[in-house]
Amino acid sequence: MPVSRRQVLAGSAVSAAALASGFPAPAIAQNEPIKIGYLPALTGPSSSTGVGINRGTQLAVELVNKEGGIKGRKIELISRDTQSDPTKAVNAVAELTQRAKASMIWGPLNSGEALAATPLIARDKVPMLHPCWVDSLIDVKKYPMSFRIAPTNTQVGKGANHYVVNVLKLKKVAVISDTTGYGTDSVNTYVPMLKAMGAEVVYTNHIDAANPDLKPELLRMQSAGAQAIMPWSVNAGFLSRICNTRGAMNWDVPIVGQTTLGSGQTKALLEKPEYWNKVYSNNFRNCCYIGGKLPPRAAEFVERLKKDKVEFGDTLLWWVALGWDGAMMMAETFKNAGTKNDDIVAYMNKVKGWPGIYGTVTWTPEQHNGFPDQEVVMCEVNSLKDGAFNIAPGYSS
Amino acid sequence: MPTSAPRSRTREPLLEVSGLSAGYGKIGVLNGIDFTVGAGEVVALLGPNGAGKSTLLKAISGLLPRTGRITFAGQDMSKADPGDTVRAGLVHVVEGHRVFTQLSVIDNVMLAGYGLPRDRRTTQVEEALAFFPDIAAKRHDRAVTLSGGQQQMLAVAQGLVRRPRLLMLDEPSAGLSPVLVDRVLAAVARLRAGGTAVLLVEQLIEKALAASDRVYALARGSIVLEASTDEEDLPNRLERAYFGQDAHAPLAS
Amino acid sequence: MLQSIVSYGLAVGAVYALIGITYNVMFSASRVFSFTAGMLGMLGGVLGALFINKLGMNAVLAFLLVLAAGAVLGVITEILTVRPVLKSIEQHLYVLSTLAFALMIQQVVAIYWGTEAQPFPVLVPIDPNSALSIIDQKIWLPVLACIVTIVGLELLYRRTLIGRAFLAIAEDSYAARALGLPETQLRIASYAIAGMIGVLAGFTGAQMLLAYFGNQAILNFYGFVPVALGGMGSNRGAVVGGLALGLFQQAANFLVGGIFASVAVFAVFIVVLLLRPEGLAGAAAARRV
Amino acid sequence: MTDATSPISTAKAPAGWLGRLEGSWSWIALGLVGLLLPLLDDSYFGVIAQRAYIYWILSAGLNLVVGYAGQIAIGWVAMLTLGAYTTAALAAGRVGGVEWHPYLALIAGGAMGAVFGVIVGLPALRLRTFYFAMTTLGFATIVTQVALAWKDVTGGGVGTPGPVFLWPFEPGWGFYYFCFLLAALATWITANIGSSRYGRALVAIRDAEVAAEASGIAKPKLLILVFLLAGGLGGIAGGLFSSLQSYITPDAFTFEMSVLFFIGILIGGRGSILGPALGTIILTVLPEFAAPLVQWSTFLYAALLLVIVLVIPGGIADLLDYKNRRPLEQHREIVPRPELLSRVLGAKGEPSAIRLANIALHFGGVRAIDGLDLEIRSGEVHGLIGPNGSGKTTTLNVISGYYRPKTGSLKLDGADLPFDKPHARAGYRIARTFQTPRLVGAASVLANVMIGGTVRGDGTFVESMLSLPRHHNDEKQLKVAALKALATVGLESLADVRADRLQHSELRFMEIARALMLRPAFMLLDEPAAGLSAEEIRRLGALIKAISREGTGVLLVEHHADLIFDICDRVTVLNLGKTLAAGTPAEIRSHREVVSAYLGA
Repeated sequence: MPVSRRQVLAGSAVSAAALASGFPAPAIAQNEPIKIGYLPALTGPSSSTGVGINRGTQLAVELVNKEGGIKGRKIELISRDTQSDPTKAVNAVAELTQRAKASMIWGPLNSGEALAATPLIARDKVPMLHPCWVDSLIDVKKYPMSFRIAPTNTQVGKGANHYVVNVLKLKKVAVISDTTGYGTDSVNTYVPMLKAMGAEVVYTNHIDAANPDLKPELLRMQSAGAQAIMPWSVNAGFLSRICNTRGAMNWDVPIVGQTTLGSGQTKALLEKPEYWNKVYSNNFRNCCYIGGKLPPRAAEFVERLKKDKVEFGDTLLWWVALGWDGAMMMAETFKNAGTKNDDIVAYMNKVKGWPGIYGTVTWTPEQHNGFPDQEVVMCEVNSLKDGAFNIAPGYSS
Repeated sequence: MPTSAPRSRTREPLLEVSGLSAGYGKIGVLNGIDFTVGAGEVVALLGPNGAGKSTLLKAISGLLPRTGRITFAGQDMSKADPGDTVRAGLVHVVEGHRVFTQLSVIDNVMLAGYGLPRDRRTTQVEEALAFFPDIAAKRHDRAVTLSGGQQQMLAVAQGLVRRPRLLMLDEPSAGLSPVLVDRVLAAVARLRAGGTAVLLVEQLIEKALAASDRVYALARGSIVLEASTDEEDLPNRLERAYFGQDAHAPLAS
Repeated sequence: MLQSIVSYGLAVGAVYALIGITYNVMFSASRVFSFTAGMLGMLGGVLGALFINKLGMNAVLAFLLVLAAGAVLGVITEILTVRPVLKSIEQHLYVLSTLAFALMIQQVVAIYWGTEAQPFPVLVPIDPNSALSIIDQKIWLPVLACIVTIVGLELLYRRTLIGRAFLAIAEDSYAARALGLPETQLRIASYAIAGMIGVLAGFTGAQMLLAYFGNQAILNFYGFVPVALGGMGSNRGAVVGGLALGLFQQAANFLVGGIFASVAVFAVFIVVLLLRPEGLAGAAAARRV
Repeated sequence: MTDATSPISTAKAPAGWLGRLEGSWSWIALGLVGLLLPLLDDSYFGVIAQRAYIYWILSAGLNLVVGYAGQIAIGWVAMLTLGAYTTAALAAGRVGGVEWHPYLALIAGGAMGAVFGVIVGLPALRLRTFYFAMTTLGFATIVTQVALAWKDVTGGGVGTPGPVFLWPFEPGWGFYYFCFLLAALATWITANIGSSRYGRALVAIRDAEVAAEASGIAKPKLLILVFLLAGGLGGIAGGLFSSLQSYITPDAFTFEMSVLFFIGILIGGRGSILGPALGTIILTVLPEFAAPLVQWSTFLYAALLLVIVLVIPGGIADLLDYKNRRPLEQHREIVPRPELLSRVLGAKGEPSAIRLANIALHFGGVRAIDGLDLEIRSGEVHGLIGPNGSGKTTTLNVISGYYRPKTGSLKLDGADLPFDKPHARAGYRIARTFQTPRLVGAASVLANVMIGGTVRGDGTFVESMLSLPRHHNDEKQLKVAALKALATVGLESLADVRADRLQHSELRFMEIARALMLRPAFMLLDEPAAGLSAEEIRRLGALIKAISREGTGVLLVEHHADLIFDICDRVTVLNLGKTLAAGTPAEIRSHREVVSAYLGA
């Protein structure tokens, strides 16, 4: 079999690289898949977000591979279900970074697991991209290879606070949460922010989410003179009970808070549909109907989803979009920077205004939080259509 | 002491037990018991404490697992559970007047007729209570309010509801005053008169013998004596049976 | 506010009391405390929501099916986890076997039903303007279920022969067996009844507690507190204890709020157990030697 | 202690009863794998192994609580939580603003676990199993809730970073060896306890609580020590866990994890160290290699638990126990050798006597004893007979301290014997046997007998834990004494056999051997002849008589009249809780009322 000069050259280049790295790599190395270690929580408590994100991620990887992969190399998503359990995440990190030699880690998708996984991934020097909101997960000194493709909790709270104080112009606010980490931390962070904006926080509490009767809580808020309730929780049962109790009390006060307020779970638990009126949850400008229409990128994405017959009516557009964005961001990074960790970080440090469907991402060497403040908005929760919501009243379009 | 030769019996055997062994877990108590009770016969089962008398009754009624052969009224009862034996008319009144103290007297007796058709149950319950006017008068009181003797009568009344063909009474006199003992044993006599066979385990030997036709003595898990109650020299033979074959001294002066 | 404490306290308390009765009915028949009590409560909600919301049955049919399922689970509990260990010398094996069975069922629910709380339908269609709707049905349903259960059990125990047979076995199973009572069948029947009471608690309480797999652990613990308070085997004690617990919990929720309510309940539980292990109304321990 | 001519010293000294479990080869193999694993340089294996070591450190302690003492502590994960938060919070300077050195913080975590181990364990001293299980479960919930609420210290739900240990146990293989060493230490300590008199006492509390008390084992004190140790190990495991996790949040400490520890122990087998260690390793490692089944893991653990409870209650340890599956000789004879008694009982003491005066006791409305006088003198066999329910066993239970009589006095040589403290009787050298033999079925005959001598040891719990000289001395002496006692009753050839394989009559003699371990001044025998053959009763009688002739006072409750009249020096006849007659056997045999009560003549 005749061998062309070009093939010989290519082959020798590979062996040189292999020698340099001290590893006798087989000649087919260039066709080996690029491995992404993927840490979704697909089962266990708080897995519905993971299921939504997973759909977008799987779709994007499929598409990239169908179109020929990255320079001929397929992307292989090595998925380890963390089951919403941090110990599973720690084991999985060791497996993905050391064993599978993943080029990048996507996830964990839940903060609880991300808190445990991030220092370990950083120790193993593997670049990491995740969508968790906990602020402390991004720290360019401690975790120089870790990037966030979503807003921080501070940004999320800032968005809600901004809406209450500056858009609705309400000054007396009740801030409550459930007893989970997310909830307690949110309250403790947002209350000072509200005060700094000139609002008066008339009531705060951490409430056991299993408590069947929230009327005492709401009565206390009412008597404290609250003009808006800001509940921070990812527990649909808890949030729906707040809406139900407010409705039963005939208390006409807006509820402004976290995205779960607008979830189908919360809706299903409402006693009356109208109890969802005047409830505003966090959302993201790029995935909201503004004047009845989605922004162009999201509209195009929805068309694609419909064409590919991807179900998303039972989940949320922004979850699927986020999953898609994460995978696409990594694909683009591999395309431009290859799979060496330093190259990847160097490339990502310079991403500027990357037009994701979910958000417009910008990173710098000093700032690995990539989501812009102004894209965190509030939406009307009772306006859900095709997985997306109307932007809340009062925003300028 | 060898048991006396089997006597010719005038009555057909109602209960026949052969090679019966039983115990509690590892503790073997009975080793190969053979004996019979004839229809309408009152048989006393005597023996020192720990000889296995209660164990024998439990093994017959199915309260304890056992090996060996038990035939009752022609039916094989070797594998029967207490429900089976009770339905066949072989009823065991356990020791210690264990009635249900939280239930009324009438409910206690009714329970003994569990599974009988309602009208039969009512009739037979009244029959049984008729044996003991004392407790029939207290039929709506809770059993906890009864005295020990009354509780024992209630337990016997429970045993009568099924119109048993053989009633096994385990120490009906235990803890009772002499007057009450006589009342209970009088019931045995009435049963005999009515044709019901009784297997009577008793500590009060004299009274037991007076009430019985025949006697078996049990020691260390074996039958050591069988005799008719009208035999002479019975006390001495019993004593030797109780204290082993090589009794040291004459018992009574 | 007081009205809120009382109404929700009674409603939650009724659910706890029913779970306590579930423990007791199984205990009376077998001297076994079964971890399946909370599981039954959880399944009452989950199965109800499954039948009505997912399979579109009407509420009455769904209710009957849930009761049947409870009875079947009770029977399975008896056959699979209780009977094999009853005769064992090792007294505590039932703790493990019932725990294992309850965990297995819970995990099946977690996988097929999901780990999120799901809504439970409104059961009784009531015109919101009618007098009946003054009190929410999620309040009065469990209370009604508790009343029906306690009255039903009382009638069963006091008016029927089979009920007296249950009492007899609870008091002295040996004597009951000697009388020829079918102990095994009666025990199975007790477990079936306990199964129905357990799912009844879950079914009627689910508009409040939702169809949620995590209710198992909550009901296991909070349903056992009334048993510890009221004395084991005592249904009246369980009702009093359950209602007291519900009211205490709601009052604590209201007055101190947050997690301290559950810490307080736990503290009371421990203190009562240490000071009066036989329950506030129970009898002293039996002879040991 | 032993002289060359002694027939005992020629008996092959059996391995400790734990010998059946402590397959040293298995431990060596496990240790080698652990030591050499870093050569693979696969940090995934490393993490899994560290997790297994950490879980085992907790489980090793929990094993003493669950596997040995038989306490159903389902919620022991709380100790892991406490240790983890204490270590992490102190190391991070969340308490008092001082950042503790990680190693000091780890020690503090262990101390915290130990303290709360005892606090959670306290209810076990009083409560029935299910109640205790519920309590530990409730405590686990509360700890998690406090961790959520106490944000300043625990970081609340957001959590707090775990400590990073410094040289020589820095993250990576350094930390790996740290976990390995501590796991080895935990194994060694708990194995030492397990094979000591304390371990045997725990198992006795589990399987034969009254016999343990009669042997002088104080349950509260012993359990507190064990809870202290198990809590401490749990706390240390927690501190290591927080470092392995790098960051801890309350959701890391799930009930599933608690169930995992618990099931690991039961899979392994109770009363074993190796079995639970293997069980813990399997349950830690298995989910990693059965990824598709991961979401079913809790289901599978639970199913496994059910199978173990129903089918193989002995766990892995029993499956590995080949030795005890060898058939025993079918027709065995018990030939006691009373001539050895003097060596077992030691020198005769001063004559002494137990006196009961006017003792009365009621159960509910029933008079169990009604004004009883009785005297048991050293060197005599005192028979106690009477019909069922006449109060014989009750009398025995009053003497051994289980019941407090309503009136009357109980004196030993003129001094009051305390009531309600059955375990204190061993100190007075009052030993007893039971109507139904109380034994630890899974332990060897030798171990069962050694339980009887628990109070004779000098070494403390800590000395046993660390296998110090006094512990070895105790063990050696106890073993020699137990072998002597077994030779005396004629069971030395069965010393190594699991006690539950013995015949009933052999168990009766084993109980006597156990009682002899106290070198009793008084011995209370409750129907020792029940279930024995005539020949065995004769040998038993000779043995009892010989015991009394060595100076021990014997109280013999018995139904076998021939035995009573054969060997008793004096006899008391009870009826309805009262003395019907008392005197020499000859007097009793001719006593009118006795004859009538017994024979109706």
